[in-house]
Amino acid sequence: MRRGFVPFSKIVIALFLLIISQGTAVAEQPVASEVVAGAASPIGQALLDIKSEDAAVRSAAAALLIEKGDASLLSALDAIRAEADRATRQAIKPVIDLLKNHANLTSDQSDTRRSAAADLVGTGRPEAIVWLEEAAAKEPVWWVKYTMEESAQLLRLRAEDHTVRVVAVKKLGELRSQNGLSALKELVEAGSQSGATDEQRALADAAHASIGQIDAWFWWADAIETFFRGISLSSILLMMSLGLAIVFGLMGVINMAHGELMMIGAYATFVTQQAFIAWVSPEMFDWYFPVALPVAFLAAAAFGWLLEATVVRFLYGRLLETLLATWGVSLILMQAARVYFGDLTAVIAPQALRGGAQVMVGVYLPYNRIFIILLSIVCVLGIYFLLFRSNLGIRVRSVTQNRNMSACLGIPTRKVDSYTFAFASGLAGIAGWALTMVGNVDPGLGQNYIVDAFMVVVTGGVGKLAGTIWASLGIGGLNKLIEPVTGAVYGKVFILVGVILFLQWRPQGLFAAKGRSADA
Amino acid sequence: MDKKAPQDSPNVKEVATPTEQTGSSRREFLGQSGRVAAGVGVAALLGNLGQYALSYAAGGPPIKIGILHSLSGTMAISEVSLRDVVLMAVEEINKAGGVMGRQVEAKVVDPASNWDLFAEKAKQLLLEDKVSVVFGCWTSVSRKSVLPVFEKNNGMLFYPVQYEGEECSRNVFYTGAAVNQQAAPAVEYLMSPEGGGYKKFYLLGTDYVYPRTTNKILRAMLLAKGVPASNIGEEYTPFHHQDYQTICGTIKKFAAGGGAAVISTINGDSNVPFYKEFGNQGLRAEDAPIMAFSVAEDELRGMDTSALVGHLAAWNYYQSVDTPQNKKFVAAFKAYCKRNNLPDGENRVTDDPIEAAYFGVYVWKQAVEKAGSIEVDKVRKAVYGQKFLAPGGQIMMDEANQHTHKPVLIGEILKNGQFKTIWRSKGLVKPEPWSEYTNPEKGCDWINHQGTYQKK
Amino acid sequence: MPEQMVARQDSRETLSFYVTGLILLLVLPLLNVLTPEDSWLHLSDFRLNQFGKFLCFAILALGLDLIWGYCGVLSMGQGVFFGFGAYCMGMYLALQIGKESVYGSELPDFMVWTQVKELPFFWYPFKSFAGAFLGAILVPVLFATIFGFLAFRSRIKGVYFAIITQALAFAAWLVFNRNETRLGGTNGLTDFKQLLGYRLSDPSTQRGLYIITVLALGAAYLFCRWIVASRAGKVLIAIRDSESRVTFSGYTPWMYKLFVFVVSAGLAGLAGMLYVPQVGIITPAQIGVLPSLEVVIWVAVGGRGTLIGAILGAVAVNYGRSVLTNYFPEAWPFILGGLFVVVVTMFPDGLLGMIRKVTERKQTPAPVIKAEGRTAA
Amino acid sequence: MTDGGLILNCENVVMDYDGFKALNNCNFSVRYNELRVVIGPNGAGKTTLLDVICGKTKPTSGKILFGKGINLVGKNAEDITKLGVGRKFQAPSVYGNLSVWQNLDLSVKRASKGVFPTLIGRSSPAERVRIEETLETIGLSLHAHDRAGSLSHGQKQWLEIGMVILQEPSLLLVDEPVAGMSDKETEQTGRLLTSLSEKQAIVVIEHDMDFVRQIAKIVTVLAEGTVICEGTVETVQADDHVREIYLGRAKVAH
Repeated sequence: MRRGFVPFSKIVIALFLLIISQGTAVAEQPVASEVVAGAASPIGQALLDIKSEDAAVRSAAAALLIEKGDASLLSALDAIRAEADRATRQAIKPVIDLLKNHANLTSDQSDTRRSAAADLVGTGRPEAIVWLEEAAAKEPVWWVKYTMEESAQLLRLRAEDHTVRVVAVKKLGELRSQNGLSALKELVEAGSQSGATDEQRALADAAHASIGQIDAWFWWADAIETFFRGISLSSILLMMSLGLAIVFGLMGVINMAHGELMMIGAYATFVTQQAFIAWVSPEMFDWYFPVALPVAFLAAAAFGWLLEATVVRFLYGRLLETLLATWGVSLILMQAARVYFGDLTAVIAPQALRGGAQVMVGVYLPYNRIFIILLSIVCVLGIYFLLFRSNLGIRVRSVTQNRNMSACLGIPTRKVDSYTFAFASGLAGIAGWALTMVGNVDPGLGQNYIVDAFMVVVTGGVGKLAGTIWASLGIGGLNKLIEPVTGAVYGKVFILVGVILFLQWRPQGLFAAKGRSADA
Repeated sequence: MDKKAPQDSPNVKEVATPTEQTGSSRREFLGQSGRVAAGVGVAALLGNLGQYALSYAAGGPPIKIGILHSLSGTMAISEVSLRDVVLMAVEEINKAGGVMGRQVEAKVVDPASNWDLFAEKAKQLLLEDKVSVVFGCWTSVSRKSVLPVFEKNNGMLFYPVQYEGEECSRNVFYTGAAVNQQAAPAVEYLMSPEGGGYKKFYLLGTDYVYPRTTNKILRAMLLAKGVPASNIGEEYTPFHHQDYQTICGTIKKFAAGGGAAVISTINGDSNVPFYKEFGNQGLRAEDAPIMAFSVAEDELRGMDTSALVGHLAAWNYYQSVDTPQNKKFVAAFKAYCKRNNLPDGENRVTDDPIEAAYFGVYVWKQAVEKAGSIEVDKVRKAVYGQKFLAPGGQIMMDEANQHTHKPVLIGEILKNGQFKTIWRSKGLVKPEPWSEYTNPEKGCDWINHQGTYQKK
Repeated sequence: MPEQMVARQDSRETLSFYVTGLILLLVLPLLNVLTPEDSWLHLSDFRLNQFGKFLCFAILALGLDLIWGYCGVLSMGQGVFFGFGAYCMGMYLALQIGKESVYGSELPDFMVWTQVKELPFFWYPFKSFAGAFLGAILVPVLFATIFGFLAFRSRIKGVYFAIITQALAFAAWLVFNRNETRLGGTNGLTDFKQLLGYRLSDPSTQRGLYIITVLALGAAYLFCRWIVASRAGKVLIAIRDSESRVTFSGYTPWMYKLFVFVVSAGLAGLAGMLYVPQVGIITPAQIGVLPSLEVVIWVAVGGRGTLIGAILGAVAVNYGRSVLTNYFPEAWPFILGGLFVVVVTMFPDGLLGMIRKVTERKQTPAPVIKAEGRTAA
Repeated sequence: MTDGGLILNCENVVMDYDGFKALNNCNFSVRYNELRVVIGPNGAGKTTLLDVICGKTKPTSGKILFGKGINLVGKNAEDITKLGVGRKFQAPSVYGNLSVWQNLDLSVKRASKGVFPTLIGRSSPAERVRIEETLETIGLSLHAHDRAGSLSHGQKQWLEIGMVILQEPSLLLVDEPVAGMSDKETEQTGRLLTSLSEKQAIVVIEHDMDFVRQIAKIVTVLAEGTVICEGTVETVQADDHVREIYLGRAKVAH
């Protein structure tokens, strides 16, 4: 609709749009009233004036539009802006902002309502206070309501009336408004100057108290968010290390290609997504993600099975050699991905995993992180049941403990080996699947994490699920605790040094497998 | 021992090179413990065979040029497109009759994203292959590593990527933007009422020379424009950093109260996790837009753009630029990729560095034709003041400082991975390798001075 | 008779050492200097320089071979020690640039753009060549001593040690990439002009450096051979075969491991020191996980547990890379990875082992570690 | 043998592996120049006992006094070796990539086995003679320059014994020396051990009762981590408790 207008002359557009804004009856017969309607209504005049060369005329027109206009003017204004010069665009911007956000306050999307409420503060117009308060009264979602109330108080802060401002300052304190912090600080500063009036001093005192309230609250909010970040990083580390730990602990194989198995999982997710784009209707698109889970698992598992059958099986018992050979494999896999998939490939997050949940004022937890935390818990439980509560698990563990005896008892050790390896590889595939939600899919995906994952396994001790869990919690948590102080890089270096020193104390890791076989 | 300028008689060279290579490999064969080098020798022989085939297929006395872009390793993601577009330009030129009636033969080498290898490969191109010009490099570090090689051997490099400035080499032509042609106007735009009148700036970058220097200049500029130091944040992350939780938390605090923008010089694969985390932590383009200098269409092609929509970037060219020559260029590039079975074929896009790499080849061609020679010193003089109707519009090589006059465009990221131009500089912006904010006393001039000089 | 065979093998190795040394030391430089540039015999400055680089890598490989091939301890952090040596020399060279730099400042360029106003204190020793020379050897040695002491004493061994050293390489890479370390960040150090007054751009300087590298490699080889032939060398092999037996013979294995680790670090430092002036740049890219692992590939391909094999592997793989990346740039990682997998799974003794198998099939099967006669001492 | 002094005295040694007590309040002592044989069913803790003495594993609690009252608990294996405890493992443990000669040469008792003395050190003529003699003793003279890895199983056992002999320990711990040997080799080993016991104390773990009878004067029976019986072969074989343990485990002693 809007595009259609662009080629017409400016006057025609303005008139045409004016008619629309005036009401439905006239709008249905646009051609007839072309010239007449022109200067008749003040709004129509303002729409013309806003393009004036004269700055005063422009601002007067803008003021009128803000006062009298409503959302129906938006399309007209947008059309004007598309053609306008810089001065007009600047004049028109606050008008559009205000009108658009006013309209958006009643949108049926809660995010849009919230954005509108936040953006209204930027316009600085007192008219918006009433709108916000009206909207807040009707608002069902609490954090949208919170934003509306906060925005209203922020606008009140700029009021002329002293008492209104004091109340606003107090309210902001009660709301724990982080957005109000900078404004409140300005008030404190203004009040502490030598020439400050009594009113300013009173405001400053109130603001000071509110800042205290807000700061105290945000110390806690920070702590909670840091804790969450630690858990989130830990869960990612755990997802990666699980497969690695199984292969290392149960089979005595260091799989340097584990990261690339993750990469395969991620690419499998990508391929599934492309298949959905090609063959499935767009509204079903988000289903690609759950579908990709088994695809990623199977793809990585199949590859792991192949790897075991062609390379690893010749190297059992030669730990260092497995490390080297699998590293060669990882090099090949990375380059294969680079050659085959070319550049960066993106996985689009399903709607449900975008954004986050605001659990309390100032604490915002992204859905994708929550999802990965839950997934890692599910994986741990799954592995626990599979290894310790199922028939297959008993076989795996018996082969681990005494290969020859197991063979004598009729357990097909070769098969158990390849299944275990394939299963651990599949786990890597799942980790890759989940990681597409936080990072990108590229050939270097595995390399970004592999060193960290090994740190976890080494710290945790070989062959102990609990060790892996505690080690990832410790390393992830510590990392996020240190990072705000030292920055990302030194945080990482610190962790690495910490791991080396830790191994001084416990060379076999947190949960060393004790027993006669341990020091063989 | 004597350094010889690249010779202007390639017919002799062409015949000589293969034998020379065989000879040298034979000697190196001896040089190793003889009984074991068989495998290596075979490899060298294979290589020489390839070269024979190449040189005889061309049939005439071609002009050799070098292409020095990583085709493997981490930078391949960006650099492969530049190789493709340079080869495309070479193909176009050859179809149209070549340069001065001679065909152009491109020698492609792979420095594999390894900076030390960049230096070695540059040496090889200049000393072994004796190419008359090299098109290459992406990261500042790769340029810095080949710079001594080019200066030592008087080579010529066309460098197509926006960079941090503070460099004035006689042997490099910079077809990408200097800081005053990209970063500085972008920040000025953000500060203007039209751009949103932002007052706080969070400078976030990958930790290497381009972001560091750019942010140094931007900080000086912001301070000069009256932004208090407390309203400027600065943070660097390593290459391939993936976890932006903490940083986004900091930005959230920084941006509380509004009026804050993020100036991102994050490079490469860190962008996706950063933008994702940014959106997921409840930050929106309207609250705090991210203005990026290293995110172009080619990178967006591989990203989930949903998290990026509404954020900004500053470049000198977008694929969406509406000129007839750009439409032709985009179509030609897609067709070229499809015809040569390159990954993604016709889904490939063009972007600023691709355009800069492309017109660099033509600028060189025009200069060679003007000079009537491929000698580096003559060509260099001819490049100065050279004009070319590039896909993005007319560009001009500076009269003295080896950089390019270009327009500046601010774009908003759209869902389809393209940019909508929301602001455009009036005319071309003159390049200033030495920023007026950090080095007001310095200038770069190879006509009236010897490179970097002190202004009075 | 085995002893005859040993003698033959020994003399053959010595012979090939002298022949190779002669070719490297005299023939190649002479081919570079004496032959006209268009002769087929001519060896260009570029090739000679490139060969010099390979030989630096060979010294690095020797060090790794000593600890991995002989002692069975896989260090995946050799790149770090190489980097230390290289940076020490690089810092000296960077200070020698002086006013010739882009910014015309006494300070290295990168300090100007990272706004460092004064030379950091730890740069001072590198104002003198002697300081740089000593630093290039001692810094890696000292670091290896501390790290090795911590690691070996607490009996971190085998694959744990490999992973820890890999983490070390990763950490070092991260740190060297930071600009705050005042070592040039990602860009590293480059644009060197002169060494002890000789212009680095001068072909004769490069030739001199090449000859020094050959001599250093020869010395390193003889040094390693001396270690390997000594009783301590036998203890190293013994540790690889059965560490607990060594303990119960009254030796302290971790001391030996520490010793050989430190020696290999010193060799890596030496290699790094020689590398920088010839290549003209040092960046953190030479330090990380990947370059450290590449050293392992060279040794594995050449044949671990034989000194000649390490040298051979380093030169062959690097030469192969240099040739192959010209023609099949995208295939190189496939070749490298494939080579590695095949060598590790099928030819644990590398190229040299293969060759020995072929040439000595008619005679008695020879051990890779050659037996030492009673009189050989 | 007549010397009444104890070279080794283990008091209340406990070795606890996560609840499983491989040694449970074990008291065990050996006199100078005694040849002692330890027998016991599988899992009785025989090998663990040797491990604990030679420092391979650290006991959970208890005291191990050696020679003139030196407590071995908490000492490193190499230090214990230097004090004069030699150990031969059950599975032959030799350096497969070194020649037989080198294997022996490394084991010779020397003043210092530190890195630098070893680096410069050369074998003295006296040491060579000793190695020759040992080669003679263990019957490997003809194989002196073969790779140890290429020897047969029995030869490896012998080689390891030779290596331990050259260490000149005052207490020699031998774990199943004749496993996998032919009758003739077994007998030779027995003679060797007997002759060695003239100069040093030896503790042998063995299952082969014929062999035990050949060499043993006093036998110690270990079960479930404690000594249950000690005495001559006859006494031990007559002991009901011992019979019960072996029979109870369905394993008949000879």
